Amino acid sequence: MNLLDTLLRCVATLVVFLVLPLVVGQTEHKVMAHMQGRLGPMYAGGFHGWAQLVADGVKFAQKEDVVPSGADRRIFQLAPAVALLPYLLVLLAIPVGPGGFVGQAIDAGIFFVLAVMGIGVLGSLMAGWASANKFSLLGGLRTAAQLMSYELPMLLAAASVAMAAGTVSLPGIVDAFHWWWIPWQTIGAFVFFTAGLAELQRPPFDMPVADSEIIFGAYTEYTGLRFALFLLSEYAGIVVVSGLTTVLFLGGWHGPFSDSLGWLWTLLKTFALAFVVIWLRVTYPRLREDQLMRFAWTVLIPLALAQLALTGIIKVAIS
Amino acid sequence: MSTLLAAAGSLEPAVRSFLSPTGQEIVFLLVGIAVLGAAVVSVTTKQLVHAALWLVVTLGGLAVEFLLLTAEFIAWVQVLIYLGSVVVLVLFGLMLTRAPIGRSPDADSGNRWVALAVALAAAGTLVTLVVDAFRTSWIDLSPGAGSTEATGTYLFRYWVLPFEALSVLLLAALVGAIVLSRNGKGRIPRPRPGKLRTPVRSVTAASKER
Amino acid sequence: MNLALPILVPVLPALGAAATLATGRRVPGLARPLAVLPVAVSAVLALVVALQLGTGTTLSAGTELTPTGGPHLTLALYLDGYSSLISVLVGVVATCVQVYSTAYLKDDPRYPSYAALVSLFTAAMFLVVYSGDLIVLLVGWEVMGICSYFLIGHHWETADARSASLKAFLVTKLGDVPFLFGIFLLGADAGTFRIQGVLSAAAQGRLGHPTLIALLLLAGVAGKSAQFPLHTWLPDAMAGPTPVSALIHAATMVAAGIYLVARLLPVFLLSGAALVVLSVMAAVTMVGSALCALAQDDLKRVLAYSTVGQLGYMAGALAAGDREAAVFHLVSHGAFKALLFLSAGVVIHAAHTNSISAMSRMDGLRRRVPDAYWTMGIGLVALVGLPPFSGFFSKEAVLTAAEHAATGEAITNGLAPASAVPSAAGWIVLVAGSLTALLTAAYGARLWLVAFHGRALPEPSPAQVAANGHEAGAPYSPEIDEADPAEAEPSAMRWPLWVLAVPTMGFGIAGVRSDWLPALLDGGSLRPSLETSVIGTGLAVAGLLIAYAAWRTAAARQTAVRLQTPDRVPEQAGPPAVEQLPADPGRTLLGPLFGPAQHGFGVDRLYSALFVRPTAAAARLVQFLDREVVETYVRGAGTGTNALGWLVRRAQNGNAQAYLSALVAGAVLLAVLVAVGS
Amino acid sequence: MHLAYPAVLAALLFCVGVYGVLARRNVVLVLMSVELMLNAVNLNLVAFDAWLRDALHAGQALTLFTITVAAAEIGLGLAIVLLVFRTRGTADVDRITALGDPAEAADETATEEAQAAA
Repeated sequence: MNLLDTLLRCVATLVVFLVLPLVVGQTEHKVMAHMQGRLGPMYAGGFHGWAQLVADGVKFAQKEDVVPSGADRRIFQLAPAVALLPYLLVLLAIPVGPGGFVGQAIDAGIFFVLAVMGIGVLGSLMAGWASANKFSLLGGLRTAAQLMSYELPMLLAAASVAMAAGTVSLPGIVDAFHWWWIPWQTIGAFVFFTAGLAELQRPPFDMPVADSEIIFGAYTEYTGLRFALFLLSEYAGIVVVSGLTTVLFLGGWHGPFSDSLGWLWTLLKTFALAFVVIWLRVTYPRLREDQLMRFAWTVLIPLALAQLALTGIIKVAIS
Repeated sequence: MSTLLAAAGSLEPAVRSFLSPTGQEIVFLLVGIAVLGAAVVSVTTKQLVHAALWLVVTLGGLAVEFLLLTAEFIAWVQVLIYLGSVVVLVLFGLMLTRAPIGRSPDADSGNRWVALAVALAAAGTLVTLVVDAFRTSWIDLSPGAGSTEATGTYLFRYWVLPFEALSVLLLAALVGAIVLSRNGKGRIPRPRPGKLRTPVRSVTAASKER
Repeated sequence: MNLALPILVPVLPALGAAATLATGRRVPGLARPLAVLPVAVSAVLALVVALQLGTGTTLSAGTELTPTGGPHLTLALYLDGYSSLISVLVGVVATCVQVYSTAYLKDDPRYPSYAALVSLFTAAMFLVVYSGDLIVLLVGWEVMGICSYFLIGHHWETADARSASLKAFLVTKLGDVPFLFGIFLLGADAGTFRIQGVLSAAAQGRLGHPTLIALLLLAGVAGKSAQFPLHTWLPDAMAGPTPVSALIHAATMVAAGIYLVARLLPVFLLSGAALVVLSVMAAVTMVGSALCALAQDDLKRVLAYSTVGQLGYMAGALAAGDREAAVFHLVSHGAFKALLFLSAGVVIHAAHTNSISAMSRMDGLRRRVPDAYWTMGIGLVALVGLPPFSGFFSKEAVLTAAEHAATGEAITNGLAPASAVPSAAGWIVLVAGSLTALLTAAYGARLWLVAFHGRALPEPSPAQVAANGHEAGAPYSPEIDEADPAEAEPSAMRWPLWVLAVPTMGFGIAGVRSDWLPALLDGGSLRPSLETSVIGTGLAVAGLLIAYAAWRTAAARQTAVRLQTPDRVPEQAGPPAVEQLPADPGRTLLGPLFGPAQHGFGVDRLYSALFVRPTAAAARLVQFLDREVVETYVRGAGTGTNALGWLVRRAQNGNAQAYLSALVAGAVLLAVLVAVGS
Repeated sequence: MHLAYPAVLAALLFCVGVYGVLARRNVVLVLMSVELMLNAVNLNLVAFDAWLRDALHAGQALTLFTITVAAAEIGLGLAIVLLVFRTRGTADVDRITALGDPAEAADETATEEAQAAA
């Protein structure tokens, strides 16, 4: 492992980071359209509008970058980057295939991932506060409250897996995976995935950006490329959460021919989960704010604790 | 994170002298200057939210310092707790106490010059004492001393009882915070879950009540 | 003999007093029976006890009260002829006074407490008389002092009464302090406080310091019995209600001193010096008080000074070594002085004034109060000492005793050899007594003539007379009208007069003609000797005539002046005061002495200069020291603390950051100090 | 690594925190400064743990505990701050002087207002 290798891995991760969210975004467009009985983008790029998001990006780039006069300029401009960067860092630590097919093998992988993801909330808060807009501020506050609440069940569910595997290293966890872990950790998977959804502020947990109440929350004042960065961070978040769920609960690269096709399995599982995320958006209505908090504290945390207890009991029983 | 350490330079204690610092020392020094500068800005800026954001920089820089001191687990805990929770809480508190955008002329109290004098005196004393006391002390850094495995080992082998006591403390703090935050003996009727006719109880409602 | 009866005598009035006090406020109707009955029953019991005891015997009984380190205290009775006689006198006078008071203080709202105090006063006097132990006697003695304080101050609304009661209390206490030491010394010398033991010790000559003891006791006696120089409280005590004056002057308070000396006479006889002192005291008292009485305008003050004088007679008899004569005079004086005071009360009540000069301007006063007029006349004759009234015999007994003492054959009735009494004491008493007889007759006649036989001036109404009738500048103790104004002489006020008039007229003859009185006492003779009878009676008659002549002269001159200036308004006082005033023989007789005599020869002023002012100055000095010196420290402590608190409070401004700054600065300072120091 | 680097950095950071605690008016900023001081302590603990290399790793364990306690502290502290802000309408340290002498406090408030007006 030398500096060149490290650099290469980072570049690869960057590429993945730029490509996968676009794919997920395009998928969302089409899937939502078909679920709602329409076609979705059809013209950009020719075949079923495959270049729609590229066109969107070009459009965003062309737009004027407006900063409200009452806003705190620097923080306003910095916020999208703060929101986006943590996902890039997280992506670095997610293993795709066996044998070091990973951006950076970090010893305390789960820890790193969750810690860095926690920083993302800062971006929303900064954006909400710096916009000098009361809807934005409310959105920022809602984001903070929601993310603080859902981080705990997420951590607990991840801890359950780490306990089962006996390591906090992400490749280590995937290595330790057996098929019967899926029923064993199913509650944890549900909790982790749901909490991750809430972290992303995806429907039905999109109270912070509820357009019918507070327009677009923290992102109301953003236009152009900065708004695109926020959108990008959301799709990157979908990728990250799906990938983490895959790695932690669905066995990652495990599957037939995992030695050669492991990376494919990982990607497939990730995309399946991303599809579920889109599907949920179309299916469920938005939760009310108090229902949201109540759900986190009275459903997810007890479930996560129960999963933790179950994991501990079975772990002791096995050994 | 051993690569980061490796990138920073050799771990071998080659020549020990101030005049020829190792790469690690240089990195530590640079990050330390950044940390210190961010801290100073954080305690002197007149923009309240900026102070909190500069605090983020300070704490993040400290996490890097922890990494450089081979305390890897602690570094991530630092990121998780401080950056992910404490600073968010602080920002939350600032926003709930209506921190304005722009400069607040009354961010500093009239005690400023006394505080400066006291802080400078303390700094002079402490730095003098520390430098004098540890003039010839060197740290032998070896990777792995702060790894997750080592941490788990000592934490659950030697420190179980304090760990459990700490959990009780956290529980008490949780209960205390909830009790303190309750809105004054139920003056405002609680919304009943699952019934749509009750008004939305949210941060919006809370801020309107005030 | 049954001991219950003598014990009941002092106890009954005390219980009556307690009952009156307890029920007085709630059941006012019960106050009068409760006041009169116990005292009356006590009087009867005292008489019964006296009769049972008989003559020539003594009774001494006692039970140890409490063991002390020194001489034991005993609750003891000592009965002999003296105590029998005086207890009967006390009982009779107290009963009369209580009966009289029911009418005199008919509408007084504080009557219950008044009656209770009179009862208590009586009980205390009975205790003094019956007590066989000096300490128990002292208890009664002091209770009398406090009762007199309350009774003289009965009308505490007036400044006179307040100051008079305070004065009486303080002056008698002034005497009581040496008296207390005297008793202690006596008890220490004799080894017991029992009177019997003391007397036997005196007889055996076991007393180490007789002169000192006698002089110390004399101070207390002078205080209680109003002898010079502690007599000044008695005239002022007239501020009390008239019945109280009667009680104090006749039977209780002043009699206590004489009784005590009579009881302990053997002790006094051991010391010739003490007897001489006593005789000088008595002589000064007699003559001075008689002169004062001649100049007084206030009816009650005249009587008060006469009391002082008669007490001087008794003290003189004691100085001459004859306690029989002293007690004889005490009893007869008690009867006629009570009579005089009670009748004076009637007169004052009828005239609405104390002033005899004002009375003289009233027309027909003697016709409005005939009983009082006559009984007062009887009392005055007895006071002057004309035969056959009781005063004559008792006074002659005193003079006879003095004569015997002067010639060296003192009548000591076996208590001591006749030589124990210095002849100088006898001479002093004899001369002073004779002079006093003359003066007494003069002021008695003056009182009688001026009060009842003045010529009415054209004053329009008695009320105006009451308002401004008394002579300007004269000592005056106004009496608040107590009795029922509808009736000049209520029967409850009239009958006691006649009851008392009987012994006034008859006691002397009874005492001399039969031998029961001497037999009851020491057994000596009480018959007057021929020489003293002639001298005394002659002087008295001379005094009467001189006073009458002076009165006629003054009256004639006044009529002439009035005729010359018919339209002059009396109040516009340009000419000499004589013209303004009714005919006053005292002014003529005394001449330049009149003014000083009117004010008691300035004894009060002397005291004021000698004692009151230095005391007040010392008090002011102490006050200054306390206010300005001591309090400066006290205030300084407070101010200093305040200033310190202000300083500290500056730091406690509630700003947590300021506190923290100080804290951290202190910590840094400590660290530097430790680092530098080590 | 020379021990003086982390030690001096920790000392300076601590003093910066001290300054912040003493000089800041807003309570939330004071809490932030407290966090700075705690972090300085943490840095010290970690550095000395690395220097001493004891088997118990007392320094690192204590650092973890400190971080936990700091989290509890900030939670409780902010709850108190919000309560104070709710009841008093201010989050300024030097206006929360109810424990001081009332007259003095009133004086100081008056002078401060005068200064602010000037």
